[in-house]
Amino acid sequence: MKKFTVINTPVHNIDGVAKVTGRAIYTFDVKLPGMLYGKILRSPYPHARIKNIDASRAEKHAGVKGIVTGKDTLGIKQGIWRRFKELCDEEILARDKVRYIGEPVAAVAAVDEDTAEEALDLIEVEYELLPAVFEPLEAIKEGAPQLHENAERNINVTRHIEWGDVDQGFKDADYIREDWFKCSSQHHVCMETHCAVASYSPEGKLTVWTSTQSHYYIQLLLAWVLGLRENDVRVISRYTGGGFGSKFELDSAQFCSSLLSMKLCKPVKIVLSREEEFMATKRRTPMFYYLRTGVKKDGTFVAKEARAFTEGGAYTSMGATALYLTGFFQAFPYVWPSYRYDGYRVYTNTEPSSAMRGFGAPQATFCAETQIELIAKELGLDPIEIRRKNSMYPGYEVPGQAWIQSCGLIQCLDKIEKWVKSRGKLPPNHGIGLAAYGFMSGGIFNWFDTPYAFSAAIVKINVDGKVDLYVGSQDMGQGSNTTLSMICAEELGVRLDDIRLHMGDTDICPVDLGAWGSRETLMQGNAVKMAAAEAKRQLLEFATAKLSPNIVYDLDIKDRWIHLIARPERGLSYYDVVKEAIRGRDGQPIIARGHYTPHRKGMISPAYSFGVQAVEIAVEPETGKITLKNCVTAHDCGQVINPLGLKGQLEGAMAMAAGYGFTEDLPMDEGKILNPNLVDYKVLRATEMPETEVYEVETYEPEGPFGAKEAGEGLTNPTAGALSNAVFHAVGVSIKNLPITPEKVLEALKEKKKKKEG
Amino acid sequence: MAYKCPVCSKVWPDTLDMARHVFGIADQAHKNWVNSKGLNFIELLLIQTMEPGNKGYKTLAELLEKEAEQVK
Amino acid sequence: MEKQLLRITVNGEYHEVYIKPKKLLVEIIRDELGLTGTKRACSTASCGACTVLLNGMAVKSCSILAMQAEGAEVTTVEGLAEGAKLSPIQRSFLDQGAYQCGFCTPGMLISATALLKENPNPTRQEIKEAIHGNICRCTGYNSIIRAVQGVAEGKYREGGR
Amino acid sequence: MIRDFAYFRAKTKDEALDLLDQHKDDCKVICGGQSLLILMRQGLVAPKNLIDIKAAKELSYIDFNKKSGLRIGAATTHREIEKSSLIKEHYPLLTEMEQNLASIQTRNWGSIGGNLCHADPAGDPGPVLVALNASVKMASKQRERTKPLEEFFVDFFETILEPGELLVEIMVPATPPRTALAYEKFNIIKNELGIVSVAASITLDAKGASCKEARVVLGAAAPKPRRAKEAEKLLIGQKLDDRLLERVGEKASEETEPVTDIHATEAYRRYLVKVLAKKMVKKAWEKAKALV
Repeated sequence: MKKFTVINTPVHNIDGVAKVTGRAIYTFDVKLPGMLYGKILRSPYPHARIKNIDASRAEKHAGVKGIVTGKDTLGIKQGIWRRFKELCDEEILARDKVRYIGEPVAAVAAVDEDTAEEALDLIEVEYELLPAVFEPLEAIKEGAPQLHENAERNINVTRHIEWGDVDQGFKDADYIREDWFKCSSQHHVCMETHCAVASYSPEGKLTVWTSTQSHYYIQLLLAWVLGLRENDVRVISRYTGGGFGSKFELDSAQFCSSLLSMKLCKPVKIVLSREEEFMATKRRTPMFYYLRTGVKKDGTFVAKEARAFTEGGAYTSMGATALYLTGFFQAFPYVWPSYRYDGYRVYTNTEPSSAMRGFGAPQATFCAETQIELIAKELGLDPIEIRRKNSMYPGYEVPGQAWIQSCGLIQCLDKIEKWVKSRGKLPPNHGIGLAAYGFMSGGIFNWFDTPYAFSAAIVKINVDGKVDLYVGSQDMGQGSNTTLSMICAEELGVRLDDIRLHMGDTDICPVDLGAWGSRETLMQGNAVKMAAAEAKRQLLEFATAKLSPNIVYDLDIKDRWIHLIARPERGLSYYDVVKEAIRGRDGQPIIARGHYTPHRKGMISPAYSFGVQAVEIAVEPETGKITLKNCVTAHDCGQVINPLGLKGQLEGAMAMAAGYGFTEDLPMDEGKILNPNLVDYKVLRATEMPETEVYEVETYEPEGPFGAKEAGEGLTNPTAGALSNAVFHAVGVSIKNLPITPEKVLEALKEKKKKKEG
Repeated sequence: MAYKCPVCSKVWPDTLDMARHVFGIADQAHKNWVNSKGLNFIELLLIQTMEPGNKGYKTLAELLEKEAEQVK
Repeated sequence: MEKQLLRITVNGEYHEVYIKPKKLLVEIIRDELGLTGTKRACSTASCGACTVLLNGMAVKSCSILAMQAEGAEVTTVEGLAEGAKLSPIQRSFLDQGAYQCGFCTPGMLISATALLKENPNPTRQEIKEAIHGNICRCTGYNSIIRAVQGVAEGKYREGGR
Repeated sequence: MIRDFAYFRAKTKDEALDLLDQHKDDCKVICGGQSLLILMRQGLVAPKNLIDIKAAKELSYIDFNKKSGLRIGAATTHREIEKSSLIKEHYPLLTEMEQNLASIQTRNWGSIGGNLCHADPAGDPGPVLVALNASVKMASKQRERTKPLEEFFVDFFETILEPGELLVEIMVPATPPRTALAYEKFNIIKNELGIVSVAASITLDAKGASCKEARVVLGAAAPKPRRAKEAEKLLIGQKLDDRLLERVGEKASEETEPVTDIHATEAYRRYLVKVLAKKMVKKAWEKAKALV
């Protein structure tokens, strides 16, 4: 019998048919009887005190049903870092002060969206303008405007990571290089904008349909800020139109629709416009990076010192996590005998920066890989060789931080080296750049302070053999519903179509922290596997009794066949055993629970994915324009569960990361985003996509279900760095300031020319 | 040998680790304690990033060396 | 502003609705006719999530007044399958995993359908240009391109799923 | 949010002109509306009356004869122009331009007339049609007039159309012998509006040695599609060489008034005009040469 009967075989997602027939009902599509429509009034100023809000004219406007302002809230400052009170700093509906353009100050519910929008114009807000500050390096200066009382010099969070003797390391180094980098911001651009439908009933129960990555987080945060009991809040999220890190914090649509619904006892729907989405949700954290790196002549890494100043925006959000992770992944995926990182997150009067796919690692990887390429050049070393020489390896411990159990980085480098060689000599102004990366499989940290297990699952086997699988994880398109069903089917020994998955509803699903930080496959996957194993054990008890095998025989189930492992032909039908088992248990279906919380796995994550990406580009020297030609990735994500889903994840990550590298940006003027629409904000389109190729390097991750670990998020890490290295090899200039626009390339080329001549 | 944080009594193997904890938590209580000892919490943080050699943390660690109670 | 009569056939069903003339085609399809398969993801005619067939042409239903579709035949994603029998492009999308969050998928399917009707054997470049007006933030497009190629190669010619 | 308006559907040109006459003080004409509806949604345009000429089939046509050249009805869609075999044969640059204009969805519904009336200096048809020496016919209930397209544009999003007037036809003369054109826009994402664009038309003398007539038209480099007349002068009577191209490029970039925005600085736009002008003149010239 082959190793696996379900996993490692490509299947289309279990919710695929609903999606290709237009039957999938997203929050955006939810319509309830008597439903009202809400709109949110937002601050036009980056920093101002709210002196008075007069909504009397708006209230009288025909069709308006209700209005809420900060006065109608409990004034609770919330945040995801619940363990740290001072990092819970966002009220969502500001009472006294607004700190960025787009911050909500009032919300209206009306019979339709147009009426609500008209009413917004009738609300008069009296602001006292305050001096504002927009750049982190300005905001920490003496005398800069201060956003939050308790944050002197606007320093929000600091992080320090250190191991080895850095100062001695630099003494031992033959070559030391210093560089400053600027990593730009990026927007998630989920196709479904943030939206929610809240329905409060007189019994004091609040039901919220919303587009989210974590119904559990939203349930708790809503209960907290609304003064409700956790389980009087029900959050439903069946389909989510993209997340990418933007949808696991409490947002203005969820909060304002809930407030309005509680006030009016009617369902209220709020959908953010694309412009609101850009201006007033969250975004990738912009970073200023200083890197000082010491290496030996032969390229051996000896010391690295990194400092990051991140533009935090007005509130903490998940930016504190990004600050930590960027520092950790700055040292990835290499062995650094000594490393020191100081990260500062600084409040500024801009849209809060937070989590976005890669979670600080793309910024770190861009800087690190760009610098390594320059070092290799300086020392006349082969870019692949220097990476291979310093690569992490299985069993390596990142001192005091993490323990690497599986690591296929070397194999990835080998595969990419082969591909690069196969390209032969490139035409002029073409170049191949590469970047190595790694990423976590779910975070170990519990700043949210949940008393529950990080992941939990329930398996119930019905009399017809159909298996109900209850998970708390959220599928926002990454395909976790399918992955988890496959894990369940494999472990239980049934087929994928025997599984009926239940998710996206806090009333019926066990707790999972949600789909962020690449948690689901490993953490939720382990919980599912444990539940399935327990259900299987219960079934095998009956089977053993029935088969009464010689004591040396063990039983197993594969493809609905319960059999003796040593004599597969001797067995029973899964269906028959299920029927009898349930009859034998006085008619109770078989129910089993599973859970997972990482223990003794360091500070960051239980497991890490690794990979190397090579990007081939062409540069137009007279304009600086970049064209993507090829993108090849060698990737180690442990045991592959669904090859089809994996490929899609990797290709999608590459497209998003390439956008970060050379087309996407959020330019601002005095805190106002200048391109809050999809005309001026340039996401890659099909016409810009190069051919992509993915090499799977299979390793076995002892901590993961069937040896699986992260895939899909980590791949946003390498592309920007690979791009900048490709430009370097194509035309000999290195751009340290994202995004790599034609104008920047051209400027650099002119500089280079000047140097040559002068 | 270990050290007890004079503010929250959390125990740390050495004072540099404790300095990390103090800066990391960075709540009002810890800030106030540092400032009450004649150092400037924010200045220390900024020195740390403006000058090489781990200055900020070392300075705080030295203070903690003196102030923090040692525990077995 | 008094409402005006709009006569429109959607997925073969004839409708007469009274609407405000400022209503966009997508608003009528979603709100009046309750066909929520067609999505909206921008307000600048950039994303293509609202793409429908209007008299056989792919158009962005967020950038057309419903009144301009008077007497027209509209096909939305709900009109692609015959009962349980999915259309070739739908099946190919499944086989290639050419969707993830699924929010852009209805528009993508319509753009792909229009292309294949006009050009049954498109080149890779022609496919790229045909879906240029549709943003997908999840897949990176290549699986969608493979799905269209799959249909062009005739994989789905006869028999349903 | 789109403000309410009174909607009128014109089935014929005359109906349209009557309606325009009645509502000339506060109305807008919609055909494809691919640009107009975006402005209306942003509240930048809020007409009391909206006159829809999409159903006026007589305003949608393409015809060509060797002497008088090409006539395109204002309501003709971009896609119809792109797919027209007549145009592909006699004005291949128009076909090429349309293939690179926005998305298929937009080309399927948007009209050439609407595009010109929107008068976005970054639009593609403007520069190309000016290079083709096109003119436009405008009609009102009272009169009809014809103007060179060059003079049709006044400023950013502004044309010479008067209240009550409708753009009804675009006329492109037959291309003179030994004449060829080229057009290119610079953008990051294919088919999006150009950061700048340049169209060039070169007519060679009988021997095909030197330039007899030239048109160099700049897009997105000024408040309206602009002819680089000084650059054109440099070409007349000259033979093609790199020094000439260099000077033409220089001149053209001097004749621009570009703006700095999030997509490019003024300096970069000037520079790009130079690059593209050189490239397009050379391309057109070589194509013309091949005709001799």
